[in-house]
Amino acid sequence: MALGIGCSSRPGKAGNNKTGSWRVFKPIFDHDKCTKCGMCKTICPEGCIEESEDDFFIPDETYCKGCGICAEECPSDAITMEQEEK
Amino acid sequence: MALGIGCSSRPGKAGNNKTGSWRVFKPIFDHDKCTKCGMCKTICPEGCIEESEDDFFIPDETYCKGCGICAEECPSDAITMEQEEK
Amino acid sequence: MLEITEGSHAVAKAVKMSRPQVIAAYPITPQTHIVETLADMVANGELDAEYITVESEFSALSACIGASAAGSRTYSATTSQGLALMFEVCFNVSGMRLPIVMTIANRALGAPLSIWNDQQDSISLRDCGWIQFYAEDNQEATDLHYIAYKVAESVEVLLPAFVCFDGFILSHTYEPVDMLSQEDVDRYLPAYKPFQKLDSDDPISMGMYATPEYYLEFRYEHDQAMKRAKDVISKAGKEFGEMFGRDYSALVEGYRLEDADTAIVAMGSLCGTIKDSIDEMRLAGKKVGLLKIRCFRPFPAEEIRNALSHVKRVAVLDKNVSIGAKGAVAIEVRDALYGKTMPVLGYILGLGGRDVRISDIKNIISLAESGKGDQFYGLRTEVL
Amino acid sequence: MLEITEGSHAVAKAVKMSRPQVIAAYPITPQTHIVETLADMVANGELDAEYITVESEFSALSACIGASAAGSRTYSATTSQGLALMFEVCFNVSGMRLPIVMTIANRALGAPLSIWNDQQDSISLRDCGWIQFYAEDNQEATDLHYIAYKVAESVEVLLPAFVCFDGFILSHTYEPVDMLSQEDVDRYLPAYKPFQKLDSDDPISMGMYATPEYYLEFRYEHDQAMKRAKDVISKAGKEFGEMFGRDYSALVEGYRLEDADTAIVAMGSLCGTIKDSIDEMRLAGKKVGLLKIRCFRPFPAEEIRNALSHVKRVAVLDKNVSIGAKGAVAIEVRDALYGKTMPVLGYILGLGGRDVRISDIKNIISLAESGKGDQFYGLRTEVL
Amino acid sequence: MRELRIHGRGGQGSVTAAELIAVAAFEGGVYAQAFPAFGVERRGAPVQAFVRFNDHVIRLRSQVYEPDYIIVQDSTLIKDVNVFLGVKPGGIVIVNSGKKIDASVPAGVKLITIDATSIALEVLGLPITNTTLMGAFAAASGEIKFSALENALRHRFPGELAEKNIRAALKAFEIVKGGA
Amino acid sequence: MRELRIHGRGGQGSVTAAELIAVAAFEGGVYAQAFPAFGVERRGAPVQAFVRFNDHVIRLRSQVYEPDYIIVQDSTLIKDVNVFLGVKPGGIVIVNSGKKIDASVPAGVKLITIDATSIALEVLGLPITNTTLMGAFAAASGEIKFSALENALRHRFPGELAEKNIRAALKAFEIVKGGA
Amino acid sequence: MAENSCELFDSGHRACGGCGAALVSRLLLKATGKDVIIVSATGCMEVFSTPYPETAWKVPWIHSLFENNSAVASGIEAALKKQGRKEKVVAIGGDGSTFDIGMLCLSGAFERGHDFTYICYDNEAYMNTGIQRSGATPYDASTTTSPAGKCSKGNNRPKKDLPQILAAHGAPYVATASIAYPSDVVKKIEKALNTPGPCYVQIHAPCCTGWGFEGEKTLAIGKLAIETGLWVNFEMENGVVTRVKKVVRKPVESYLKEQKRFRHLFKPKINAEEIAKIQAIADKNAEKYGTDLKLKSKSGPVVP
Amino acid sequence: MAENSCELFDSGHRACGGCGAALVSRLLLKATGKDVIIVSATGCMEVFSTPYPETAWKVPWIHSLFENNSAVASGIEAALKKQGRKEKVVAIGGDGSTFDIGMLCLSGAFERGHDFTYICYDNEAYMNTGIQRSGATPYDASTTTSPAGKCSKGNNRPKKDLPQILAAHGAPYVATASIAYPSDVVKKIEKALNTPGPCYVQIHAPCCTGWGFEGEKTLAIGKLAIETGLWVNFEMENGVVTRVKKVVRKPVESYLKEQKRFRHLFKPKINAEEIAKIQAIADKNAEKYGTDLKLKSKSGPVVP
Ligand SMILES: Cc1ncc(C[n+]2csc(CCOP(=O)(O)OP(=O)(O)O)c2C)c(N)n1
Ligand SMILES: Cc1ncc(C[n+]2csc(CCOP(=O)(O)OP(=O)(O)O)c2C)c(N)n1
Ligand code: SF4
Ligand code: SF4
Ligand code: SF4
Ligand code: SF4
Ligand code: SF4
Ligand code: SF4
Ligand SMILES: [Mg+2]
Ligand SMILES: [Mg+2]
Repeated sequence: MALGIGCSSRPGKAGNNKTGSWRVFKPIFDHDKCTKCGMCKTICPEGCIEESEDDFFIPDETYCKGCGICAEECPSDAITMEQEEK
Repeated sequence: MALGIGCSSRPGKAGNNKTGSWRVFKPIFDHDKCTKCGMCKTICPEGCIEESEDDFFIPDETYCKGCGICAEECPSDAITMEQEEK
Repeated sequence: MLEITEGSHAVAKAVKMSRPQVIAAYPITPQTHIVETLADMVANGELDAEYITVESEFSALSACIGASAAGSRTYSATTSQGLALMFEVCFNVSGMRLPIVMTIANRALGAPLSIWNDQQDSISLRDCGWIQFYAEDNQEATDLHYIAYKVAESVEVLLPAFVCFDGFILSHTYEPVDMLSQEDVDRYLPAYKPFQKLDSDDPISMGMYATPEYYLEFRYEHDQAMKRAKDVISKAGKEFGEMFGRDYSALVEGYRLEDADTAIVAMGSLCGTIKDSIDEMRLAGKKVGLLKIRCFRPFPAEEIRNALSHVKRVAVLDKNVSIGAKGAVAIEVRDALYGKTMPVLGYILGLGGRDVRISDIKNIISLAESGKGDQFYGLRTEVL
Repeated sequence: MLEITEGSHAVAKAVKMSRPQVIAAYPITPQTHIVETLADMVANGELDAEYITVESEFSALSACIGASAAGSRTYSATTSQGLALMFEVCFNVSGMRLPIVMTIANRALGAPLSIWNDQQDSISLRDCGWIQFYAEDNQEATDLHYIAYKVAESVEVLLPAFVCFDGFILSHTYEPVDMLSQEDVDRYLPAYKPFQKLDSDDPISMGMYATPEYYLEFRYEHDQAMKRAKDVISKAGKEFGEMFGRDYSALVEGYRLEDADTAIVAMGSLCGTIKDSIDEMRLAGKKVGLLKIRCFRPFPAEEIRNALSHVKRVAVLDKNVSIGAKGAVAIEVRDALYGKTMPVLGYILGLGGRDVRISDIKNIISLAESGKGDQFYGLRTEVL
Repeated sequence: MRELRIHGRGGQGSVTAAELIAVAAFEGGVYAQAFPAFGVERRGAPVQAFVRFNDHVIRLRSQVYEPDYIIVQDSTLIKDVNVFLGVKPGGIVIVNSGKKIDASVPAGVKLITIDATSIALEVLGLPITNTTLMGAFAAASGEIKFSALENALRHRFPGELAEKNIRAALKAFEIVKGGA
Repeated sequence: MRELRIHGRGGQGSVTAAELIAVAAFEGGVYAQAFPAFGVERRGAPVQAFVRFNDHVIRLRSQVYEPDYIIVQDSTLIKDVNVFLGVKPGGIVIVNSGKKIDASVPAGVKLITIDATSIALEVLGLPITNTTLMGAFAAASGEIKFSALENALRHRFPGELAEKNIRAALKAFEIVKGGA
Repeated sequence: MAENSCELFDSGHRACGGCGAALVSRLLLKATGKDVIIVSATGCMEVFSTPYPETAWKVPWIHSLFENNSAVASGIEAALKKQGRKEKVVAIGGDGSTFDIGMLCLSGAFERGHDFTYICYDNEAYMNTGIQRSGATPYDASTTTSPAGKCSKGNNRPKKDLPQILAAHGAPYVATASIAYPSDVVKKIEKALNTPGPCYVQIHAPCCTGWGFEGEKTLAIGKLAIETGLWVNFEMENGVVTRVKKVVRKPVESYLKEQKRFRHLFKPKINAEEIAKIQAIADKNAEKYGTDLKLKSKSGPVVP
Repeated sequence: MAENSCELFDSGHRACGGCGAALVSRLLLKATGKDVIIVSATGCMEVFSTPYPETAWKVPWIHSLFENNSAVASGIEAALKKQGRKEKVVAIGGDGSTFDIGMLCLSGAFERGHDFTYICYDNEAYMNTGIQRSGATPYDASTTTSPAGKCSKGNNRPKKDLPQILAAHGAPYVATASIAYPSDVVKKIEKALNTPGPCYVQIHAPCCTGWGFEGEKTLAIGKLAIETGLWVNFEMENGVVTRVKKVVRKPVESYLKEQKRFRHLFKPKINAEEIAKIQAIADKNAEKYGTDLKLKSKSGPVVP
């Protein structure tokens, strides 16, 4: 691998850093309560909440740091944080 | 003479530079017209107009650059600029 | 008193005991712990100084100029980008002959940005007319601050001084340090008496400009002051030794050098690792020694020449590089040894925090023995 | 076409013909005439470039970073305090591998402030990873700009370059200069094709930071690029010679050096005066020659060693001083000559505009012959 | 010279643990050196810290590559970081975990697991395990005396906070001592 | 090599005079070099400028210490500046003055006085004497042809301004030629 | 690996969990879309998003130094103009880089009138280096260089009024926003991008690590700042305030007590005098910007 | 030699004859008296007054660089405070050092609230280096870096509003003055010195050399600037304009046509369009500050 001249790089490698390993708590999404408002996706600092095929929102565990913002901000209280057993 | 540490100096040497030699025109003060208002002294950029014993104002030829401000600003038109013959 | 403490805290304490009256500094990793500790001391009334939280390093050192010119003992600390930003001001301080002391927690210079240790920052300011000390460990880092003030403020010198210690490697390391008491410090370093100052009772103009009639002479005087500093450092270091048992009279220090075939030359914390390596190599029968440069400015050319005259080869380790040339220490050591014939080889290593291990030192000695040098050492060729 | 013109104007014309797309500069004596001329060209539609009147040199070079990274050929000019203020940015530009060309109208560095010539400014940035050219006269100053762009932008190099010429002494002097035509320049220096650039169609991140895993390798690559620049400079200089009759393939140039006993080493406009002095001394039977260093970074150590191997003594003239050490050129020349035995003596002279005359050069040769050197030359002892 | 490596996450106090262990060792007359793996890591990211113990002055400044002791503050790290890397034969690894560890320790290395989180929660009311693990380390390694640890904690933390931490450490100390 | 030194005041165009003389000399096939005494002088302060003339390339970069020619733009300078300093034996000094100069020129040096101010006032309507004195210099020294001076002035100044300056220079040229 | 094409700011970055600044990055790129060039100053955002070679930015991005993002942006803007390119130019920096060390380049770029948008993510201290005071640090906040202590109540200067300062530079559009209101952030950035000339958007970005609260509260804290009047969301066009977020104000305590940086105002005992001073700051803000929502009842501003 | 003890600024300095900045030096020291420390930035004033060893300053004076007088002053102020000394601290710089390159240190010092007075002598360009554009250069003025030419009408940016910018920094006293009214200059400096905190006085100092007029007209030109409304003399206390010099306004031509820097607006032919723009600037000033003297007659402002 050659170095990127001047310490430059193309996008695409940030994902190598799997920040999911930082997580202590894990957001659990309750699709029964979810109104699909999309707030969680908007405000997740990791940008790791995706819309699934059925319009529900799910966190990408590879990157979710378990910060709990989504749970705190979900207007429908559809998300709860649980201590994770890895 | 030792150098002033760090290129410092006590006051008193600016006068070594006799800026009167720069002068081409020379201010001539007409004491008959002068009202002794002091404006000329206030505004001379050289600070070279002195009050004489009889309260009149006279330029110090050693430093007067002949800029003509005093003549221009004298409220009594008591100063005229004359080309100097050195 | 011997106490175990973080390097930065030890330095901050030494600074506090030096009784600076004005501190102006700007945070930058890995200098932060020093200035945070000082801020805390001020906030808690343990240190009676004006602490200016400036908006940049440029202002930090500029504020120090003002404070020092107004007659106060003055302190700052920085590193890397911060020191680089001070470059113009640094030349100014020294040319104005203001005895400011500044700690440098050595760190690499960008681009690329790196917060990790090497000595590019202070080395690249080697022309700027400041005294430069490099500490091997936190004991030295601490003690050198007292010495720095004493030398800087001496009327024969009147020059500012860097006390450099390796960022993180020393600044963030807990280890035992023998701290002086305030009384000891006061005995060694009396209250500051400025040589001249801004004072309306005796006005002077400072920092005037010099026409071609005077400029060369001012630079000469500056250089002479730096040369006089050599003796003053020796005396101050000796006095320190006499008072407190640790002698810093030498600008360079040998370790197992007397009978060495191969001498390593290095500065800063690397010297510790090298000493351990030397002990190991000595056990294996290799006659290796170290010449540590503690004071890089004034440059102890003669001392280096004397100390190395007998060795068969010299390996100079540089935690810096003058791009397109070599490591700065190697260049100057070769200059100092000009006329000698033993090979003097340079190795650029440890840049941007690349760790240097005992095995690395041994490898370098092997390289030197086989005549290979003047190169970067420790490259991960797989990423090139 | 040979025309008589001011050095600054000649340089400005050369810059114009190099077709920079963005110019950002901040006025400082004695660089002003260059940037004023360029501003005038833009104001009159003779030069189709964006001219940014920045608020400081820090921003000048920072704006150049932006412009160069966005894919434009970019130019700046400065000197002294201005260059000093750019110090941090200079390391940044080179580490980011942006091929910016900057003219340095060499001037002394304060304190004390001086607007007059020496070479402290660019010399004190010798570590910063820029190519450094020094011009002897305005012909060279002009030509070197084309070469600088060509070398800087070459994919083997991708490094910024200083073109240094002595402030006032060259910048403010009228003399005949052979100016190329725009067609000639276009043939020699084609339109700029950036190696990489900020572009939303092909996004990259530039100026990332390097952890200890990568930093050393980036610095190594930077240094290697500088070393590769040697060949590229030679080639570009040769090509220039082939096209226009003035060959710049050599990084160092001898004058009556072949049979010299005493060699003078110098850079910049001093070389002219030295050549006249040599002619006079030769007439008087003294075998004196000159080695002029045109390119100081990359440092042509081998070339210097080869050129000087036969002389009996070397006198290095430095218009700079690394306070507490020596002149920078002397140090590096001695490093280059390490292992040789002839005396290499340094003379620091001409600082802050102190005039250097033929008689001074002759005096220095006498000093060198009597083995006296490593000193300031030309002090007015009466003011010390 | 003996060397210790502590694995944890940003915010878990691994650096503090290293420092306090060094302080305690120093009180016991040992020359100690503690330092973090210098980095830009933020809260939650894996971090490391190191301690060296020696009978005389420590001059070595390289990082620790072959530790005699390893403390793992958080068993979830094991999945992502090779926490056992380089451990010396005969070394001791202390892992905070309430369960059996399935990762395999190198041969000849002693593995101690202790549920520091539970202890901390119980005694401190917070899942902050660094001081608890210090107690375990004191017991397992013998490098530091518990009384020295107590002093170090009292010196660092104010009043009741220090006492709580001491209690947590002591609990771990006794468990490990008992188990050993 | 011949050398010229011009004395004047900031604002009187001494540097321009030096440049234009060099330009004219260059047109005549001479290698010329012109440069100011670099300084921080402001309007009114005494200033100097220099020109060198040579048959081949000029490499020398020092200031001029022993001029062959001296031009003094303003006789009032004589009192304050040693304008004759270093003048070569056989040299020529041109002083702008309507009167006899009482300062004593070194032996063997030719002194030419010319009332350039009056000429300038008459022809240009301004007391700006630099171009007038160039004419005098051309006549006295023979270093530059008048036609070359004309070209230089036309190149530097726009239209009528150039012509006026040429007329002033010519007047001085003729006076000096006549007087010589 | 999450190859999410609409998301221009990649996961895997190294911000603390719950980082407000990380959310700014995401919202910024949502507002700009791909036709933008970002210039980032040194600081948390740069550090958490671009360790070589793992950049989180999928748009052209450049970092040069801590102090010069506005100047770099100036150069980019000039180059784009010369090349006839149409990308928008955005400079982004933390409050330290913006309020303090970057002021030279910032003031210069605004004076020259370059067409670019400057975003300050304001976490009210130098976070990347360990929570030191900046010109944006609020009154009385304890930081590592303005620590509360025996002789100190924390930072002793009011927050620098940079929006006003830049408006006085003649900036056509100046706005403040908060990550607590994400769509407002996006809207204001879009407006700045579409206003010719130098525009400024200052975004309140609470920092759990530096302010001392749990990461999940990041937006909640941001809301409290606005609800107490200690942060005002407003827009200024050509120097005139044109839009303000109105609130029913809460007492400042409700904001202060949630954060460790203000703990010394409550422990060991409540420092009513200092809290009153902070309340006065909020009151002045409310008055200056007219943030108080008049309730239907005629009870006036709901400040207890 | 003129040993004039009341005169604290010595004759023999090297300013051009008729220099407005030289008059500022004299008026400054008249206002300060001897118990002051002056910090001077690089620029004409520093250069004409302090070639070694001939200083014109009879009070303590220091110069360090072009960009840092505010920071040096900060350090002096801190040292004096620590030493219990009472001298006033004055930083002085030209418009280039103040508006442009000194902005970092200036903004920082004002943000920190040091007790000092900053004086800007505003000659509206970098004069010391040969008349280059600064942020204070007025619209359309031709300078060597904003030359009028085929594609240029001179400087294309309006004058930076530094008084307003520093007022937005919370400066308790901000004033503008002109050497055309010397006693007003002295009064305002005195007021600044006696107001605790960072104060700012910006003094219009016409430069015959740089603007292109005869030295004797220096004060006259200064008056015209005020009479045309292109310069407004005012005071601001805590951000509020408290005093304005009112005038019966003249058209801007009367000011412009006296100066070479505006010659291109009149020659080869009158550029009415540009002059109208400049008139609009004056009109805006007049409106903003309310400078227009209402004459007894009901004819309204006397703008033709
Ligand atoms: C010249 C210089 N000085 C200091 C630093 C160290 N430094 C890097 S980031 C930073 C603080 C950044 O603060 P801010 O801009 O508020 O961003 P944040 O980290 O809070 O996101 C500092 C002081 C530097 N990189 N360069
Ligand atoms: C860092 C730096 N850049 C540039 C200069 C060159 N310089 C010296 S004075 C000056 C202009 C000063 O302008 P101003 O502050 O307006 O003062 P004036 O000369 O107009 O009185 C400049 C550009 C310098 N000394 N230092
Ligand atoms: S915020 Fe809550 S309700 Fe809205 S989409 Fe997310 S989980 Fe569903
Ligand atoms: S816990 Fe935090 S990181 Fe994880 S999905 Fe929710 S907001 Fe995103
Ligand atoms: S200004 Fe005129 S009237 Fe007033 S004192 Fe001077 S000369 Fe006399
Ligand atoms: S002419 Fe000028 S310098 Fe002379 S006295 Fe009058 S105002 Fe002063
Ligand atoms: S310290 Fe604050 S701003 Fe920095 S990454 Fe962590 S939460 Fe974000
Ligand atoms: S150029 Fe202008 S400001 Fe400078 S000394 Fe001359 S008149 Fe004064
Ligand atoms: Mg911040
Ligand atoms: Mg100015």
